[in-house]
Amino acid sequence: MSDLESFRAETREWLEANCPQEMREPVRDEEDVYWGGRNATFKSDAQKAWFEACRDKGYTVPAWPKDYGGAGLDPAQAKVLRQEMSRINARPPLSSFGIWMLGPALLHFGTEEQKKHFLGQIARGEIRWCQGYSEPGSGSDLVSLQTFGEDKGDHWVVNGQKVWTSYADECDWIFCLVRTDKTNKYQGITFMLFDMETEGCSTKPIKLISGNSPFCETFFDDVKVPKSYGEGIPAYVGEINRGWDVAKYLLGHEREMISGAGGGDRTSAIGAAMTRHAAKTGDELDPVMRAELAMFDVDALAYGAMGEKFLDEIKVGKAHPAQPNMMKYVGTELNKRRHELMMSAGGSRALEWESEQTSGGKPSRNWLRTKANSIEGGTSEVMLNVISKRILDLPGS
Amino acid sequence: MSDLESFRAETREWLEANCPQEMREPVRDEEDVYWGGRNATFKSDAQKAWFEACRDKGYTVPAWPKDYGGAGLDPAQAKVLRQEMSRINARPPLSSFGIWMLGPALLHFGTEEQKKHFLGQIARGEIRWCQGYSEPGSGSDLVSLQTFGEDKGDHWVVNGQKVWTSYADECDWIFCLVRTDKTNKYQGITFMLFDMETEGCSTKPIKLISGNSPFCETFFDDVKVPKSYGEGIPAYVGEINRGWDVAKYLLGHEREMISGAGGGDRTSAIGAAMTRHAAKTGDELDPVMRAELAMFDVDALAYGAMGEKFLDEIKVGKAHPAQPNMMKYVGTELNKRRHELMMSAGGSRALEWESEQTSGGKPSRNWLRTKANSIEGGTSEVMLNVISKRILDLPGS
Amino acid sequence: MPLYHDDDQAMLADTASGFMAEEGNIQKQLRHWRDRDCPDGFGHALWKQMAEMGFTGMLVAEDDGGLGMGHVEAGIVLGEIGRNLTPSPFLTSSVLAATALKHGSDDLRGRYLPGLIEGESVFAVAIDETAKHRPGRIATKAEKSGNGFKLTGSKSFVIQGASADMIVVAARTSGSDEDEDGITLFAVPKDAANMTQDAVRLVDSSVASHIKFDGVELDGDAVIGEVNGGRDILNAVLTAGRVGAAAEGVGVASGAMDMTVDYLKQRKQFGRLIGEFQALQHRASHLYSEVEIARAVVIKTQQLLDAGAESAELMSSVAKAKVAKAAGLAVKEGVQMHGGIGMTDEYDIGLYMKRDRALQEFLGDAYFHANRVAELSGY
Amino acid sequence: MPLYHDDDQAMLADTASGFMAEEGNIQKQLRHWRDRDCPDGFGHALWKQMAEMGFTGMLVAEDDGGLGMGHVEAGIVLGEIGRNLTPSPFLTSSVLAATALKHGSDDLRGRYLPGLIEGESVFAVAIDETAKHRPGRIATKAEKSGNGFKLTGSKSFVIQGASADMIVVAARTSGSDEDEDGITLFAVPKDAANMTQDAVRLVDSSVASHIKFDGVELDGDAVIGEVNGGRDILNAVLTAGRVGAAAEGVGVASGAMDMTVDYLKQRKQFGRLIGEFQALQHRASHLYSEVEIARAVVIKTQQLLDAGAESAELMSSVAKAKVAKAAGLAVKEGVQMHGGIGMTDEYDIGLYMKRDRALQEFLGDAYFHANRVAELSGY
Repeated sequence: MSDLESFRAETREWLEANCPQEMREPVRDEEDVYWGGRNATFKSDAQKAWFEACRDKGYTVPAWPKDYGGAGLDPAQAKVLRQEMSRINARPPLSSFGIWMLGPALLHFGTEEQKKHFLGQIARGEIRWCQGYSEPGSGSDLVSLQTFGEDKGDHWVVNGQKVWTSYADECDWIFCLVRTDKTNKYQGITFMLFDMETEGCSTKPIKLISGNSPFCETFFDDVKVPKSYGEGIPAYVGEINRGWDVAKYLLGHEREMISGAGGGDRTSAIGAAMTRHAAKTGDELDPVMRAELAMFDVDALAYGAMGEKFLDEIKVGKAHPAQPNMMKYVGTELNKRRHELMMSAGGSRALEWESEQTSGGKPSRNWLRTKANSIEGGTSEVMLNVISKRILDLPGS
Repeated sequence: MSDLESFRAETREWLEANCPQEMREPVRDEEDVYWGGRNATFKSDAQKAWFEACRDKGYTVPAWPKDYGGAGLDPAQAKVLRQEMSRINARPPLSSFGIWMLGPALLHFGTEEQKKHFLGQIARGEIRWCQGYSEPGSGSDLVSLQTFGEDKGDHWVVNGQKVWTSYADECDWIFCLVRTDKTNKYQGITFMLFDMETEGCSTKPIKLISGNSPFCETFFDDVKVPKSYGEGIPAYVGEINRGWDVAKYLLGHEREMISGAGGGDRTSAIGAAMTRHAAKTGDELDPVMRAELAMFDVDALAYGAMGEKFLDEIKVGKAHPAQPNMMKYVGTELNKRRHELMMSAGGSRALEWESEQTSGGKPSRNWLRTKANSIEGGTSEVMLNVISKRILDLPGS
Repeated sequence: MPLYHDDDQAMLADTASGFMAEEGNIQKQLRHWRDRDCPDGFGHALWKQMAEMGFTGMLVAEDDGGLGMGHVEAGIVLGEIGRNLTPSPFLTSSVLAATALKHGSDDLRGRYLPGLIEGESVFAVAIDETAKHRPGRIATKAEKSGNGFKLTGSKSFVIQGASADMIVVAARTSGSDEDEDGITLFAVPKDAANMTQDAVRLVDSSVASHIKFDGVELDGDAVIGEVNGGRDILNAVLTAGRVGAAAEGVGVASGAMDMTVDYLKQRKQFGRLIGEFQALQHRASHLYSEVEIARAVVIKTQQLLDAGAESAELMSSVAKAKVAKAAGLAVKEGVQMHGGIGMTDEYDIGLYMKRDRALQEFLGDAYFHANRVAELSGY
Repeated sequence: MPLYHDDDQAMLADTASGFMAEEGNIQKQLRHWRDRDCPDGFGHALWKQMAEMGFTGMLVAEDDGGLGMGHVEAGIVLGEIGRNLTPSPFLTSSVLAATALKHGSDDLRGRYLPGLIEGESVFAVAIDETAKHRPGRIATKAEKSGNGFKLTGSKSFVIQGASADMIVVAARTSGSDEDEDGITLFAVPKDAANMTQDAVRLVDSSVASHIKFDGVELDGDAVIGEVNGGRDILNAVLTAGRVGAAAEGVGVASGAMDMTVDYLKQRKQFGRLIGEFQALQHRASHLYSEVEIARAVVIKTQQLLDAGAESAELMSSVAKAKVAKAAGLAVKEGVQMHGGIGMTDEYDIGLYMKRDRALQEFLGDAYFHANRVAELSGY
């Protein structure tokens, strides 16, 4: 038995022993997601048990080094773990912008002490992070941000406003782009880390068209951010005034994540399921809709192949560095189309906004939610610009 | 009986007496079109008889004044004539860029003597005109044209090259945009009229992807163009150096013509015909193609209504002046889609390029021909620019 | 008839546009009732005002106290309703139910039309029995019972059913579920015994009912038209309703488009107005073209319908399908071009998207109608 | 297996790309033969050269003298054929017919494969009988006759039929026209009596035949596989052919796209390179995405096919349909973005459009395959 095969066997055994049956069901809604943080509560004993087992094993962040709270798995092992978890439909033990966003930035740009300090907290689900990027005036044009940190020697005084901060009202700390030099557009931004309980921080949830409020407006009113949290632990990632490098790195990483990992649902065909579902409720989809579903399935299955190819290529450095932009563009547009079709196939039943049979309007709320796919993390228009410039090498306009 | 009703009765009678049975069949190809001109020959006695009857009655250009070779019909009468001709499928007696393009320019900008002289020749089919607009370097950007006419007092010496001159190799005269002032981009162009037999004029047919050569490259090598053809008959339309006004007027007119008059074929649904045609040859169109045909028919029938509305509104000045650009954009894109679907529905049989059963590859050659629809007379891209600027009033980029 | 409004119609358009912008606007109506979780989903006061404007009885014959106008006129009001996302019983009561009642007895007309004309009554129409529009299949049964009928079965997606004083119900009086014949329409009063409604709020904040008929006893005079002769009336109701929904859809599309084009002229990114970006310009121009065409096919169909032309049937499906495509594009481009704020409840563009979705589904979506275009064209 | 070429495949790709660009380019092959009105539509010398490169027998088993390679490798050659619009018998002979012959007797393989491997022979495959691809319906009959069979019926759209030394014919040996079973494949030699071909040039300058079988007598050993057992072989031939055509289609799409993107960087209008116009940039970027996805689904399907996976069947239809859409977009955008000169015979972009059209139709277009995706998915 190869090392990898025995690792698979061990993993299977460990999952069998540690992943409660309840945690082997697809995530249905927010309730089923554990985000960690100071004020976190578990929705069930099973959720708690599963989280703690993973935390202790380093499986909240399996590929991070053991020193930083991970399990130190190599890529092949990490893949095996993913496969085995997906085989039993195991839920992620911990969801977190710390894992997805700040972690990779720290792993790439952080000091050793920073990594030990912050990554450990993230891995153990102790601190829940939110991201302070967008501002009301700077959507796609992120670098035009205005939130300003005035240098006061050993600290900054930050003033300004962020928008689209995910769950800011429930988060503990923020990683935040702050202008620290007004004379230099790109090299005048610092990637700061600070506690949301600092005086002067406030948040206001934004109600979305889906009826949910996963985002906030976040206000900074003379917020005092120290420059260091101790020996070797600066309060910023990378260098002062070079936060744009970190942000760019993370945007690339985010698009890669959205495009690649998305997987599952995002690449699946829907025609058969929609037809069966309609039949169950006495409906029959007309031939023109069937044709649209078939055309969609062609695109979805083909995109699934593209997703695989992209992941294979990225692993060995064969993917064009701007390819994540293409994946993000196509994947999000496809997902919007998927939900349009699901709404159509669902008919009037899918229109229900609060009824029990739709679990409180899931089809329509999910459908509305997808409309943000092609806006957040870089709009489709920005993705197409990037493809033009960086892949097709078309002249600047 | 109202005047119009009695006009209709007369017209019906006249058509019955004068339109030969052979001329009541749809135009199948170039052979069935009579273009007139010095070297014109009739393809049949019926073609000759029909042309001559119309010429004598002023029905080659029914709405032009009698003094200029027309029948002086008012708009209501002209509509009745069109309806009655269309009722019996009567072919146009004379096709001509003189009628479609130069005529309207002269009617709007010409001197009385010019009109009498040139319009009469056009109405009687004596002179066949071609249009010298585009140049190799100036496609959509027409005003950048380089063909230059050097002022020599009573004449110009013209040098340069035109492209996309329709049937230039078969035409007698050309109406041609020539730069006469290099210092003024827009007000340095003259709309000249001259004989293609003038020394220094030569043409070279352009072979198209359809295999046909309806266009030429046209070369001017020290072509001497007099400034006048007699008392009150200048060799240009409008004023010297103000030819761009004439060209713009004509472009608008052309788009209107393409968009509005196109009618018939351009607005028709195709699903039923394609399905019947396939059945006749033992084929059956699959459900997904049927769905595409249905979606197309929706667009085509809706566009048909738009065409009617557009014509109704333009008659009373209610249409936005830039609306022809919209009609041209949608109409040509729709026509390309129509032929794509016709090729698909025709299957491998439609691919035949020279066979008898396809009358020498009609389906595929017609399909290829439609690809020029959205390029000639202003590309779709230019149309969309115009809509943005002139209708939506979006800011210039 | 030329495909634009004549002087009277243009005047009506001015009036309707002013009235709806003033009284029927999003703030005053849609948001107002939605944020109060109003069980009707619309305001009765506005309905009364619409009656005062003469809108409610537009399609009712003059002999019955109405204005005897046509679908072009009703479409003018519906266009403004669409543009302002005005929640009101106009489409279901003044178009669908009014069309059904045209075929009703003197008694029925006398019983229901005055309330409509006065803006006192609200009517609903119950046709579909599953989640997709499929009027070819009517399983709800009306069996002879004494001098009248007994209604058994269920209906879904009955817009404003719970607010309605009377519901027009299509039921089967003979034959089997998918038969063309054997349909009868009934005017069912709201307080009918053994009728239960399960009212649900929809994505656009309108309220629809799932209705159960558990042996609802009806008098013989509840029959609209002839027993077993309801299919033709139903078809007339459907055609009128589809053309009306298409007219409202054009209003929704125009409203969303205009709001978006305005935004393109205000919002700056990368130091430029986003309306300067050619890619957005071209998409906006394409959208404009589609909306104009949708507008054209709607007025064409309204005229055909008013003229009693046979082709109105085919063209009503062309119109419904074309509007669905154009309006769908308008709201999608609208939200995307608004960017993040387009996703917020605070901005109106998302409300257009929600209304469009419900309207698309009402009386058949683009797929249903494209399929019907093919069927009616013989393929 | 990762979804990119391994080292051997990458080397093959380099070789094939260099060879086709040098020897198979448009000037040397497509235009050359077309402008001479060549009755084959391709050059035999190139076919010989392809044999010397080892291409012709790529899919033939090593035991039969071939290279025993898979569809990923054949797809590499097809991609370059597509990019250069190279007319050649590769797809029909080395992919379709070779797949059929895999199932042939020792005798048949010995008779035909050496000629293929040497580039001496050309094969064709005759399946369709009407203008649309419909392999479910085989009406051409092969009746028992002595020790052999007598073939009666007709086939259409037989690419290179008139140039072929042997034609693989799908005929019915039992059952009725639309039966799944009862199909037998025959290797029909070119000089078979009572077989007449009507060769027609197609839009892409290739030549296809309408073939009539008017009682063509065949020996029993002309049967490929088992009598009445041809459906499985036919399905294998179709799947291989569709995946091959998809691979060629990606080449056509890439060639057209690259040519167009280059043009965007050269052509000036309104004082700017047209590639600076954002509307064109976005369309080019969208096209790029579609072509990349088409490329991905093709290599995925090739690998599945080479691995004998059951899902190769479904994915072959996904691939054929997706490539049809992507390549169709590539040639349409290509001609439009080239403007007027794109319409001229002098420029190559129009040739891509013509080839794409013929390739779309070959073995089923996007509609056929989308429909098949639905059927195979159970809806």
